[in-house]
Amino acid sequence: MVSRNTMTKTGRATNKASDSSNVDSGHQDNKDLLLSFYEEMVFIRHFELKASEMYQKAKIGGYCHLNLGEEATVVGLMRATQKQDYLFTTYREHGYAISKGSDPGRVMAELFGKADGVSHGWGGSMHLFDKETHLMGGYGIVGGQIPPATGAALAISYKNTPSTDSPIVVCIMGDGTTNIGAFHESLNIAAVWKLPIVYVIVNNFLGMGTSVDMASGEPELYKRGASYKIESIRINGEDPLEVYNTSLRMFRIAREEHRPLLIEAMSHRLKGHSVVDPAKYRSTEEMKEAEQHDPIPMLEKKLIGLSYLKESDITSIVAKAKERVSSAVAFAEQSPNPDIRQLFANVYSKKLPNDFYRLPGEPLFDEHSFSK
Amino acid sequence: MVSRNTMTKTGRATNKASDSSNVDSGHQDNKDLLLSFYEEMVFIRHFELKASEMYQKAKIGGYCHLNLGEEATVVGLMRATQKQDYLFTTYREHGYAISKGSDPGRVMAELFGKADGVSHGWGGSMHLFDKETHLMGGYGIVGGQIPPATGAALAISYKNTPSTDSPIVVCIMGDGTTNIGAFHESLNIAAVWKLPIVYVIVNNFLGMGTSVDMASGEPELYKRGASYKIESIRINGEDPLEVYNTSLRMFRIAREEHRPLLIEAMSHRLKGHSVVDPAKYRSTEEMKEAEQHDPIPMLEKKLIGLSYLKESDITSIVAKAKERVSSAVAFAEQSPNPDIRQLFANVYSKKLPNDFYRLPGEPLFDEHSFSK
Amino acid sequence: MTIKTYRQTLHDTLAEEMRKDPDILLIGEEIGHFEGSYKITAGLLAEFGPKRVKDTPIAEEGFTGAAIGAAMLGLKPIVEIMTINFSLVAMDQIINHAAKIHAMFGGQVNVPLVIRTPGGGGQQLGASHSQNIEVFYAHIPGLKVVCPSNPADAKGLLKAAIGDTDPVLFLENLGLYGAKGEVPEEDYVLEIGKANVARQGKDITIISYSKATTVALEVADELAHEQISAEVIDLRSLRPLDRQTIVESARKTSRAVVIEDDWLTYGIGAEIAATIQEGAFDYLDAPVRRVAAAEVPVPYSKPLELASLPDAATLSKVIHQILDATAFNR
Amino acid sequence: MTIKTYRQTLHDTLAEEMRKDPDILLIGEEIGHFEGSYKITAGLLAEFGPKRVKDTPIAEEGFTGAAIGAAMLGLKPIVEIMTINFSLVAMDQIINHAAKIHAMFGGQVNVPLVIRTPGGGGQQLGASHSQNIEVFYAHIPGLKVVCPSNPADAKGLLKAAIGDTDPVLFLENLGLYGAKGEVPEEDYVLEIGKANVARQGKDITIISYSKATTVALEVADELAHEQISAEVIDLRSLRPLDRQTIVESARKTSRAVVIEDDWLTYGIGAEIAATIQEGAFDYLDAPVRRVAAAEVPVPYSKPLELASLPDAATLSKVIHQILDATAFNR
Ligand SMILES: Cc1ncc(C[n+]2csc(CCOP(=O)(O)OP(=O)(O)O)c2C)c(N)n1
Ligand SMILES: Cc1ncc(C[n+]2csc(CCOP(=O)(O)OP(=O)(O)O)c2C)c(N)n1
Ligand SMILES: [Mg+2]
Ligand SMILES: [Mg+2]
Repeated sequence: MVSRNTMTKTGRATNKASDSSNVDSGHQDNKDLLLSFYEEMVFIRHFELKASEMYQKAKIGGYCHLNLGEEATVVGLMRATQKQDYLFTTYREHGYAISKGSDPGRVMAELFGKADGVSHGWGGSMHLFDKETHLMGGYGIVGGQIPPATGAALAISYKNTPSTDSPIVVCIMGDGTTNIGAFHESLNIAAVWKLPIVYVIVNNFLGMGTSVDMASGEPELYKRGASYKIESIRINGEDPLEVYNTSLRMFRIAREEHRPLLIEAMSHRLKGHSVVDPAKYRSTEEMKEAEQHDPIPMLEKKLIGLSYLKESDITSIVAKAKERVSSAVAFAEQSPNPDIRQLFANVYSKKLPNDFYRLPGEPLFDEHSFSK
Repeated sequence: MVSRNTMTKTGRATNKASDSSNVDSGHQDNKDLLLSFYEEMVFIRHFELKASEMYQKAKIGGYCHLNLGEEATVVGLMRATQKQDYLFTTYREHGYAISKGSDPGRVMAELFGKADGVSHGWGGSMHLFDKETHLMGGYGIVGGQIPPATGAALAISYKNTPSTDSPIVVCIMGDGTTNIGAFHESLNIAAVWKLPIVYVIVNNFLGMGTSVDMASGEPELYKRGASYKIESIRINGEDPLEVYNTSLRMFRIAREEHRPLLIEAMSHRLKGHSVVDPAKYRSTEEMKEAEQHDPIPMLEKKLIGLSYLKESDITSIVAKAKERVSSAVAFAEQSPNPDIRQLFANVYSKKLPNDFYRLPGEPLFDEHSFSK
Repeated sequence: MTIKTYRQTLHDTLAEEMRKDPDILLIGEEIGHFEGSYKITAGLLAEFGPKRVKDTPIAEEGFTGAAIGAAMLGLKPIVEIMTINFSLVAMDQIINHAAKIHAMFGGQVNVPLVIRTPGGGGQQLGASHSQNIEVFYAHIPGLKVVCPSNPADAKGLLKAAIGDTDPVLFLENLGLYGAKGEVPEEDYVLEIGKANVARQGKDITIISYSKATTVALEVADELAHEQISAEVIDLRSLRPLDRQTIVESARKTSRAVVIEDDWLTYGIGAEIAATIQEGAFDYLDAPVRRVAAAEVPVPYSKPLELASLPDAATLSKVIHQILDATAFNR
Repeated sequence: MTIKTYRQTLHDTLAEEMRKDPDILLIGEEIGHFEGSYKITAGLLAEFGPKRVKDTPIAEEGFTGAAIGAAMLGLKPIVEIMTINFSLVAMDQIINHAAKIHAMFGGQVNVPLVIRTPGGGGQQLGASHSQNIEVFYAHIPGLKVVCPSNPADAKGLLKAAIGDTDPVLFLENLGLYGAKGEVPEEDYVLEIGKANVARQGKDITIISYSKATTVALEVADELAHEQISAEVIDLRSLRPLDRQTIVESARKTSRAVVIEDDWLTYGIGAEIAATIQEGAFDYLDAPVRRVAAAEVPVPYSKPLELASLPDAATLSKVIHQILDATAFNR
């Protein structure tokens, strides 16, 4: 999509890397980068497969949505972010959290609802938050993340001038999400206020079971940017390098010009909407097609073709990924449950007079609390 | 905008008139039509001026928004509707109600809150409804009318096939309204479901005091139709004939093809947002400019130029309009207030067991209601 | 009578009514192709086709509002909002429009609309997906709110809601979909606005609705073993509220407790307690107590979530406290 | 002390706080160029510029949500929602996001946000523009809701809200903007969560908030002429709710009545009555009564609207009924 020549050897973009850096998939120098993409994609894949397994074992509760099939998009996007950038995303966010830098053990612990989870057990799979890595939350309400993400960009523009160092906001959403009011209101506000935010539509062709064609009057979703004069682009979300390069470029514009942009990354969902969904509504053909678009074998093939990778490397990369996933599970297992005495600790940020700290069934009043 | 040659002599479009009828302003045959537009515009103008006066006299309460400056749009649009078409509109709707066929006396009575008002005194200026004329309501919540209007079109498509007789829905909104979520969600739904509805943005350049440029990332609002693949057009809302012709054409497409369309009519607001707004935020220049766009003198000039109208005709048309307005006021004056005993009559369409028919302060229970 | 789940009953009742009345159509996210998030509508797209089973974009405000407009023109739309939590994005259409249109326009038009939506915590869905905010709707004149606690009521109330000429919020519960019970085979219609004395008793009145009724009945059963006779009132309808039935029972038993899954402060139980103290003031031996959720955004962690929600043990404990305080002897 | 209107006090307090803290910004429709729908923000755009006084598109969900995000990054946004009726389109952001973000993410981030919005009927604005739905917000753990009834409280509570590190819904009232009162000149801050005994009395407790407090105080004044000594409690905060102060007063006077402008069923008064009956059960001589709006979508017609709303005469009548029923003698 873009074709600049500057190269970078670093995996995660640094502050400097954003100055019109671009990586060309055919060039020898990008070997490390591509391999690191591959490793991270494989790791996320195995993390998600394990999450699915742990859900079946009832270690994980609630709803659990996986990034299976979207790993190239996840990694390409996150690698193009800088440390200071803020990420707002959906309930389908394990991979993003990990790729933005959260400790996989703490992510798994959150899925387990444990005290060491990134959200201390309060959020679960759908609501990962990590102050450290600027992951500002996975949100379970469709479109719910978009207005706060937009406001975070307002705070950035309030405090920072456009520059190569300015933080930006990256706001992830699904295709189905572009049909809800919050999408429209937020993009318009971002345009009018010239906010440093990049909205990313991960178009996996499906809401839960409803296809983009059935849900959107204009199925080429990036075109909706035009309603707000927001520069938009549709890219192949199966190719981590294309995602990475476009993201670098779009993020840089947001950073250096403080204005909103929109990326639509075309992707595929390999499994059901959530772990419990058998996806019976998808035909065998459709599933086959999706599998053919699995970004991991695609990248493997490419890397082997470029001689960056041998079959034996794959085996060891997978083994390493599985091992890291196992330690994440082990960490989650040993982490304690949150302390029940802390039930009221997070309702407000400070203890209040007259707030209602009662367990179910406790009487409203203690007799001794009354002045006699 | 459109330039077909078929003519019609009738003012209000009939079922038949919709078959690609189009009226050319230079043609002799349209004299009656143009004059009838003019008369109706003058009448609405005087109705609104009187409403303003009655508000100052506290005969009218609440908020009161006028169509002053938008008469050409109002009349051009409404004349192009057919009897069976449904109209959903905003709180700025007196002219629409009248032009769609409501009795002006009953409209004024509603502003007075009287029992003979079109909404029997329950709605007031912002909430006119007239079952007879298919005025399905003025709505006070910005954007609130758009989803129900869309659903009315669903009901039409459920019951009717596309045809020259099919009813359609006309849904009026202001420019500022295009920034709210309901706009986006509804247009998308209408597109996906292929509903016979024409959305009309009356672009008077202002929300209350906020200009379109300040409020909309893409200030050419009709372009937003593209987000849903909805055919859209921007027209000069000061010229009743252009409005009429375009409306006829767009309404016909909706009727005969059952799909949504979007019209943006450029217009001007001659006074404040509502009767109580002195509009101090508008410069003298801006106000002068708006006055120069007053559609009534513009049409007068044109009609005089075409020799369709003499100065003396104007005097008598104005006199007639004022007289009709006076009778409307007289009708409103003599109409009684709604009966207080009917306070609970409209909460539900049928009387309920255990609904709460109590005036403020009445006890919950009558002792005799208990079985002993 | 047949034994059926709550889910199956809802499904069968929808199908039955749709077969009878061609003006009924279903509108909601993922109700057709996906067969419903909770499978209530499974198979209905196949039977009735896409005209009558309408999958929607994710746009609750848009499609709920569209259902209002369709109802104004005489259709009988039944909207599914996937869970009550998502109704917050549609609230303006429900409260400012569905509830007001009949009155605000002087009674000229009806809105014969049913909105089906499940509430309920306890599923580890986290703070924004575990709410019981039916009190918002129950507060609004112009709406009706019904809340069946078992399969038979689900049938009787759904039929009533569909037959109603005004907007009805039909509250389901995630925790009830799998619940089984006897369901009358005939055309069984309940009257909206009437509470049900689900169990007769004389020592204390337990007032509940939706899933909490299951807990109330369970506790009442246990108490019977201790020779405590609890009367259970299942509200069935939150608006209109059958104050008479509640107060008559409280007058009879002279003790009352409310159990609900919602937060306590300004919850449904507040109105029940306020009503009883006014209507049975001279009859009560003890204040009306409320057993409700702890006032926290519902946590994901299972132990935390459990701690925040009311259960049978808690209800039982509170009942014993009331009985003890009022010198109840068996 | 200076005499000022409620409107002027809000204006001055906003300006004062903005001068002190550069992280405060105002966000809302028509607050700048138009100078505010109710002119609270008149002149602030001129003083603070468009960076800090941000006119928005008509998109309550979008800009309220944006304020949440800005607060998460450390700004102190003060949002104006033109009237509480329009908050229904922003409800998901307020309830599912502002109220939940601190807890749902394990306490890692605060949302120091103030949402100012007026409620109030009685202005002939019709059904969708005349609501008092603060009970929705008061029901939600994670939110605070304050409701000043006079200019001094407006100052003290607005300062408290702005200084708060959590989201606060600041409820104003269309009918109070013109009300005058003494306002302390110093940096006057009230504590959120404390009710005010606005008038001491011994015969009956009147509980009220926002504009209804004006009515309560007026009635208390009149009753004094009849040797009836009414205590008036102005809640000031609906969440947290100061149950202690309410119940202590009811225990003292042994009679209580609530007046509110909202509908009765499931209104604020329900919680107050439920609280009093539990906390002062043995002290009450009569049930707590509630004076609230008739349960209809508020009509436009002036006589109909008046009939639907509570007023001083009604409150006075109910108080006399309570006193009569409890053999009160002067
Ligand atoms: C307001 C709201 N409505 C409905 C839902 C239920 N829901 C959860 S995910 C989902 C589909 C979202 O599809 P998309 O945006 O394409 O994201 P994907 O799951 O494909 O990543 C729906 C309807 C919700 N969480 N919030
Ligand atoms: C949801 C909502 N937000 C705000 C308002 C207050 N309000 C009433 S009219 C208006 C301006 C609307 O502008 P536009 O859509 O251009 O219509 P116009 O008044 O110019 O005809 C606003 C903000 C409202 N009624 N509803
Ligand atoms: Mg998707
Ligand atoms: Mg406008």
